[in-house]
Amino acid sequence: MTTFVWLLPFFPAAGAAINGLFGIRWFSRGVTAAIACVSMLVSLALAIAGGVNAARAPIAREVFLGEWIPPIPAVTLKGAAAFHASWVLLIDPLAAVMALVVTGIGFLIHLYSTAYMRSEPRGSYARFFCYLNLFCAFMLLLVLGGNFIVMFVGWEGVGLCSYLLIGFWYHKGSAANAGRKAFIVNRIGDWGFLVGIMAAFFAFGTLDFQAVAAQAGRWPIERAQFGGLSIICLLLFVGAAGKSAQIPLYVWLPDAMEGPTPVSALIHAATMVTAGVYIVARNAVLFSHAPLVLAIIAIVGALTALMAASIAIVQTDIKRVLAYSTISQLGLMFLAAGVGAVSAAVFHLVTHAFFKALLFLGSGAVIHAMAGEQDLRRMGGLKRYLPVTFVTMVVGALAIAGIPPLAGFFSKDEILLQTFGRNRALWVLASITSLLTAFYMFRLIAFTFYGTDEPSSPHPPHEAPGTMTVPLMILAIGTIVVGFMGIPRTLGGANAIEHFLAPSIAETRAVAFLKVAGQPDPPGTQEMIAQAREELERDRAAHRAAFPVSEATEGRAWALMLLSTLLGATGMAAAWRFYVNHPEVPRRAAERWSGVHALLLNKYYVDDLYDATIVRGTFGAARELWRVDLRLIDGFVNAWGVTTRVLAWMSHMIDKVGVDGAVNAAGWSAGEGSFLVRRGQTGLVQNYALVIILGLFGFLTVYLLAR
Amino acid sequence: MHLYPITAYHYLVLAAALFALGATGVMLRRNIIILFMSIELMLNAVNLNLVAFSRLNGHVVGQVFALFIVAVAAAEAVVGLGILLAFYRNKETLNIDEVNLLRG
Amino acid sequence: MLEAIAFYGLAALILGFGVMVITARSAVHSVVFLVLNFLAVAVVYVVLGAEFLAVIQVLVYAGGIVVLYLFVVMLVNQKRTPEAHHDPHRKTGLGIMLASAVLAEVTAIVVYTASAPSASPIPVSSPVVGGNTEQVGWLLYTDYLIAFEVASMLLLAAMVGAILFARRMD
Amino acid sequence: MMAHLLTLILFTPLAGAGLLLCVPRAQEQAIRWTAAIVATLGFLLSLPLWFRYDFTATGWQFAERAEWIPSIGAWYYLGVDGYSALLILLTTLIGAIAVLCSWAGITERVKEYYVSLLILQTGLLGAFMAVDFLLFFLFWEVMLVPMYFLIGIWGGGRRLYSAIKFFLYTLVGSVVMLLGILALYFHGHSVTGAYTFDVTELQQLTIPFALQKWIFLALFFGFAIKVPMFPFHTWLPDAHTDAPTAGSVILAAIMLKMGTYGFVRFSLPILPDASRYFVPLVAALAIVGIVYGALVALAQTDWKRLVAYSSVSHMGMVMLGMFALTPVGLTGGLLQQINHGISTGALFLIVGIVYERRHTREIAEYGGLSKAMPVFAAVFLIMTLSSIGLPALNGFIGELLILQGVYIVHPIWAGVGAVGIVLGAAYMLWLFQRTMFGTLDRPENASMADLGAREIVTFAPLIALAVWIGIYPAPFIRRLEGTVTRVTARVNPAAQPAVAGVPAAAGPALNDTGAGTGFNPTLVTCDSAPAAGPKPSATPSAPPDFVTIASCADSPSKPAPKPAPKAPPKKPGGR
Amino acid sequence: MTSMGWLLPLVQILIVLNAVLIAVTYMVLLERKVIAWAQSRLGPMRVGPHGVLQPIADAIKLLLKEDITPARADKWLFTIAPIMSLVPALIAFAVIPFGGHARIFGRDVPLFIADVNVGLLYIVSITSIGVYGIILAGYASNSKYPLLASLRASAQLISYEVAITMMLVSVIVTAGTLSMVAIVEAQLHNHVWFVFVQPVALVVLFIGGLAETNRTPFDLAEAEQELTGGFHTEYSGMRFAMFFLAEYANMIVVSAVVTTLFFGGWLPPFPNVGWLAFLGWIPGWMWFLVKCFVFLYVFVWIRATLPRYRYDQLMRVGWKVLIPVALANLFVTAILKVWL
Repeated sequence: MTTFVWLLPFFPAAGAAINGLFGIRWFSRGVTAAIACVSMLVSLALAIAGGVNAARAPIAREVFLGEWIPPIPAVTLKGAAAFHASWVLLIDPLAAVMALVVTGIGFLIHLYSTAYMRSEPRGSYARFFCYLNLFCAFMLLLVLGGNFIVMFVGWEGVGLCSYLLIGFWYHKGSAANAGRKAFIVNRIGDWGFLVGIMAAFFAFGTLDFQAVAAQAGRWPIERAQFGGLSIICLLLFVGAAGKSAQIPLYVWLPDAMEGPTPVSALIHAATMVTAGVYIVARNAVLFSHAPLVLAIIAIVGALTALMAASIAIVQTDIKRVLAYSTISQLGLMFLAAGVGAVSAAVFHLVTHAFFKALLFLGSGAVIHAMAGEQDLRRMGGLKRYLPVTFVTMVVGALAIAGIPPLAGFFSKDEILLQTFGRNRALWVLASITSLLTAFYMFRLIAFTFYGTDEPSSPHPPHEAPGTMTVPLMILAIGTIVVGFMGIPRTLGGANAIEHFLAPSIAETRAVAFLKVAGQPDPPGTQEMIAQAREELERDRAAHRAAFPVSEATEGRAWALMLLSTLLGATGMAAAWRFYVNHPEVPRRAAERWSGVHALLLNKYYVDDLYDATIVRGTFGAARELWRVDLRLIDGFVNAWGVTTRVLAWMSHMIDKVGVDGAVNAAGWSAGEGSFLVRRGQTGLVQNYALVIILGLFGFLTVYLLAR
Repeated sequence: MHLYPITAYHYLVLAAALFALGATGVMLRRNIIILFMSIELMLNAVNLNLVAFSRLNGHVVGQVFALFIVAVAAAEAVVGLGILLAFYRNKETLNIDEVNLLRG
Repeated sequence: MLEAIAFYGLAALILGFGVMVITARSAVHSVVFLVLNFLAVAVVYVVLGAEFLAVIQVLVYAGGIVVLYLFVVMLVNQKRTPEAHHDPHRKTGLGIMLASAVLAEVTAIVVYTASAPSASPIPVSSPVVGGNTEQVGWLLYTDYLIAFEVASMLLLAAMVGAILFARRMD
Repeated sequence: MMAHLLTLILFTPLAGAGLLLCVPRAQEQAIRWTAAIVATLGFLLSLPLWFRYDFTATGWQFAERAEWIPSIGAWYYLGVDGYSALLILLTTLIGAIAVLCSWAGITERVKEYYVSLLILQTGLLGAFMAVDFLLFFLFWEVMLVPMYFLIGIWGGGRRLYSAIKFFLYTLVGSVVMLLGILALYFHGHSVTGAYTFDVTELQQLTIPFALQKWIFLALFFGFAIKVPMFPFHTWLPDAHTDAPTAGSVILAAIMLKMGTYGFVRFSLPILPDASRYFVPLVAALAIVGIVYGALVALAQTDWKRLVAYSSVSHMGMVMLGMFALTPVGLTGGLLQQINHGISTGALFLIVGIVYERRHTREIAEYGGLSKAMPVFAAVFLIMTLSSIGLPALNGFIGELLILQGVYIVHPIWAGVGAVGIVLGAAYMLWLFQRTMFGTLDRPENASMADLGAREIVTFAPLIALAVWIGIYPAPFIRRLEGTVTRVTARVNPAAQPAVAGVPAAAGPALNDTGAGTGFNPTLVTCDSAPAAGPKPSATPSAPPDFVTIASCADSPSKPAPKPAPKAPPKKPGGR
Repeated sequence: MTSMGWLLPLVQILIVLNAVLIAVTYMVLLERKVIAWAQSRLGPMRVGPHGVLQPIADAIKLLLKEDITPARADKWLFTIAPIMSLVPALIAFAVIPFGGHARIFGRDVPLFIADVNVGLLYIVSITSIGVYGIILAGYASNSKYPLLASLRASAQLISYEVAITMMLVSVIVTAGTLSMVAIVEAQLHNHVWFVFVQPVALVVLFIGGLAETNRTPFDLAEAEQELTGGFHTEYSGMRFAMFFLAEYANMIVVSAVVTTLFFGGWLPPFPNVGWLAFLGWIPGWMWFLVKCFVFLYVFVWIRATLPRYRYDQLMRVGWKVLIPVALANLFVTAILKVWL
């Protein structure tokens, strides 16, 4: 399978190319949709094969596709090195998991979109699927990239697709603005990322993930000082924060909801925004050597989670609620990564992809049913009309609220458990977050599906067609079962995902081999796999021996589990009470704490703050500088010009009066004097000739006489 | 120097005579065209001289000079006759004595 | 002997035609004599071993320049005889005298030079060496290349100038 | 034929201009076709520079040498290395495109226009080919005149002001430059006793540091104006804005490269000590230029002026990379010049297309164009992305190499320089949004025609190149290798470990005819990994043919290139 | 050189002169016959069988006619004009190689009068003298139509001479010599007639030749409808016959020159091809005459076929087509000559 790993991004890319080049003009909607979905389906099949393969053989394989930047000599910290980059893909358990998420959820969302976007004009329809396929291709490149540069291609590529898809309805000013905002905020993050890449090259002399991990593993862990590794990690985290919408770069994600709902589901919930988490996981070894940065990450993650959750409580736009929820959940993932539970972060990434995609698609079905209405306050009582949507969305909401045995419970509980082990304060923040999460999620459910008001749409709402509900149902089932791969040992599970991911994350397991695409595995692969598996087993046994399941840890785990379930239930109950039973309570609460309410409603005024400082500052500086350019620099140039012209005028006057006067005087005197000699001019040519001959005669005479 | 055998000097004398003839023509005639032709005669005399000297020195450079003179003569004739035509168009005369605008 | 006859015969022709050129009453007659004069000079060139120059003399002078004269003569359709007006300031007699004097002086110089003991008379009757075209061409395109190019520029300028002059200024 | 290839390339446009003079003025279509055929022919003639380029040669290739002014030691000496070969190819390509893009836009004095264009072409080509400094200067000055006419006659807006400004600005620079050249020349005479303008010989001179400084400043003045570097840039927006489309394209794509070319060809190798000495100054100006240009671009309301200021920013980036004086940065700087030629050239073409249809450059006049002109919008998008350095397009490769090269020298510079990328995205995307997105509310915009076949033909090669360089830049970088090696060896030998053989040994020797013709299964996980190929491994722990990261990282036995003696190890981000 | 060295050229001159004059007279017959056949007529049939004696009758008629000189004519010029026309036409034959060398009476006899090393230029220059005859004839007649005709004719001659000369230079460059004999030999050494090397030159030269000889379609100087017969309107008798002779002699010169320069002169076709060697059995001068005849026929053929040009068209063709083409051809030839 690894031989053909390059086909994974290739198929969506080919689908995008076909739809982009021909579909926009010529294909019908059916053909477009078929091309897009089939390409994703093939990719999904390949990803499943890859996942199975990765499970069987726990080693990383790098696949060489081709030369890119040829080696250029450079002096780095390591001494002489060569800057170069090849098109290399890396397939290991982590990549396999990510590829599965991307292709699986991607395929379902493609399927969903075929119906959701049906009302678009034909050209736009093809354009949409072109972008969507392109996104999947770039996302796969991101997760499969074998070095920083290839990954950066995917990184920027998904940013581009996100830009294009947010601004899909480009004639809407707000959509275009949101797209640009997303891209530029991401670019700010990319600045850090790019500089981080450079720093990594300077430090390690290579940009290959495996090689970087191997090298970083031998650096001392920078516990006390903020050294080179810390700087690299911090810069990389700036990039991750941009892409994954963490403080302070989260502002673009809520605005990104201007895009079509499937886009929000795929890009802004399930896949792209998790790229930041992926980066931290991918470079787990590197980050583990910079504990200070990890601490920063954890704090930022926890704060982001709490802040976003609190904002979500008061939002009235259904998609914005989900957007803030996404930010909050991403914060939880970073919290996990920050406390060192990388596999828990990835686990939550996977489960979150399922239930958040489910929730977004469900909200899409609601919006579809409401003919484009997104305001929660205008909804209500949809339970009757949209039974499938209702059931699936409730499943999603239960999952995110952390109710067992749904997926969200296991992953979130793992995070809370790990955080508790490290830092109680962060644990408190995370717990409050999960309480709030359950609350706002069921507030949303209540607003949408319950309530007495009849929905205020012109025609009665209707359930979405099968192509939309089937993905919903599949995702709901996924939401129920996907958590089972991470059942903790406390509950008698095996925590399969942690073991699966171990080779990618653990420091000592960085074993890879390289091959060229299209060629079979080199001889000896089997032995290598066997060896790797053996080592892994040994390691696992050692881990078990080192951390036995003791009574104390058992008890703590049980208690925490119980607590988090309780928190989720509390939140649900509160939401039920406030918004179903006593709808007037929130209004009164809002009046009572109007300051807080306004603060939350206006998203802590962060957007306004950015606008007032950074955006206005930049534009103001731009205008001022332009004035400087026009007035000062150009003015200097023009002043030179004027000076020269003045000098020229002065010379002109001198010339005219002085020099010209002298010349004229000379001319005048010559003219007057010529009266004396003009007599000689008879005007007869022959007389002149005569003089010539006379001269000749004289000359000859002299010549003769002189002999 | 004798009448026989013929040496290059004889040709020089011949050229001188031709030159003098041309000069005489320039002095004598008032028709501008004939004046021009007289000048051509003089140029020819020069050419004859050059060729004779070329002969005298046993080198071909003289002929090259003569070629240049031919070219110059062609240019002179063309421009001169052009001017002449333009002049004739204005003044209706070819008499050199009537061309005296430069009289002081 | 043959050469002497040729020389004196040609000299007579050249000078005779020359005299006719400057004395002919009609300009057309002048032109005809001029052509004949040139042809005779061309023959002299052949005798002097400059056959390329001779051909050029015929081609350019006789066949080109003089045709131009003839054209001009025929184009200026004269309503009155050109030599009617006579400017009192002109000094024809003096001119002729001076020309004759110059001739005499030059002849004297030549004769003296030829008679000087240092003079080495080269008999013209020496056999004509065939083919000086190549030598002339070689010199023209090597040592005198610049002069050659300048001459060609001169011709071009003359051509343009003549067209400008001869064009009717409307 | 090959022996005189450069002369042939050089004078084809001039001969074409001569030919055009023979075409009657009224036959405008014939004039256009003649110019197009000549320009295309020029491009085809220059193709051997690509295909017959000799990677192993160390000296000038395709060299021609003939006496010019022997009395002062000036030669008609032409020759190329990889760098100038690429620039020449770019010039001929852009030349052909410039002819094509003027097809409908130029309707008066068509003949003079194309004649100017072709003469300009010869001037540009000559400057890139000249090995003799005086010959370079000659062509440098030759370019000015046709460009002056192009702006002054066929331009728009305050065209006379702009043309004169352009002319005087550059002329002042070149006068000072001439002083520098002469100082070099006479110094060369005083040292070697021979008068020469030959660059190869000048590069071998040892010049006292004090003199180097002065000569460097003189040359810097001339070249920096042309680049243009902050604060000598103000001619650029005016000239660009008021020039006709083809003029802007040539100005941006090629003429600006003349300045950077001068630095690489003359300043750096001839004056290595002064170059090193002035690195902080140049880098500071370059960085200011990057940020300043980007910010001012953000404030523009005129489409073309915006692109012009973006040029200031991008050229600042190029200068920064070159003056990192590291192989990586220099490679990036050189490659980025090509990239800038492609993307900014295309952006000016794009402005030209809308200007041709609507006769205004005010951004506010447009909006929602992507509905009326979808193909145009797609092309614009691709070129915007290329300009802002999206990976897998050409701009990224150049910027990455530049910044990496700078980072090695000075991390802070790289960090500040990278801000230009963020701002670049800001102004370009904002421009794209303001023109292409939004509602199509003006009727005159709604009726604008999409790209025609001729216009697509003008863009196709640029897009192809952008993608090619983005995905497989190796052929380009390999061509630049010789130049980079030579220049760094002269100006900053410390930055170049293992001058010989690194590229050849470490990288798979790929055929430059394109990807897919067979990669060599040599795999590189970390620097200087052992070459592939079945090779029995001595260590029992590692199976044959496998490269474990650990062994690669340790690699005590590998023939590691020795670290350069004068490169002190630095902490990342240490300053 | 024996004591009889001067005799051989004299004999050659006599033979060539007489042959040319006879050829000219029969040329007239050929022309009348061919044109008649072209127009489905019989042509002269009375004098002799099929009119073969017609030329003799014409000659006698012209010789016996009264020679009138108009009263207001410039008598002297009127007399020398025909001479100045005929003489150049005849002396041009001096350098035309009718064949290589033949063995006659045991002696090696060249079949040409003189092998001048500037032969081609000689022909050009001599031809350029011929124009005087025409101009002077027109002027001397002191009559407006002949004057106009002569101006036309001379302008035409001068114009086309330029193109012709430049084309000749192309051939000279190709052959590397000015001698007519050497040019033929160069074609032998080059294995190919120059018509395959310089086809453009041939076309231009032939067109120019038509104009130089005042033949259709360039016979404007003799346009009967406009000029009542041309520059020789006032001429009659022997003097008229001389103009006639000159014109047809010029045609033969042009044919001979074209044959010599482009069709290998006296050489058989493909002289160096082994299996065509049997063509060498036919003597060289026969080949030369046959080729000449072909061109003379083409002259007549063209006259029978083409209408006359307008005067401005004529000039335009000369200056704007032929001269540029000739220049370009010369340019290309020179480049190829240097580079190949």
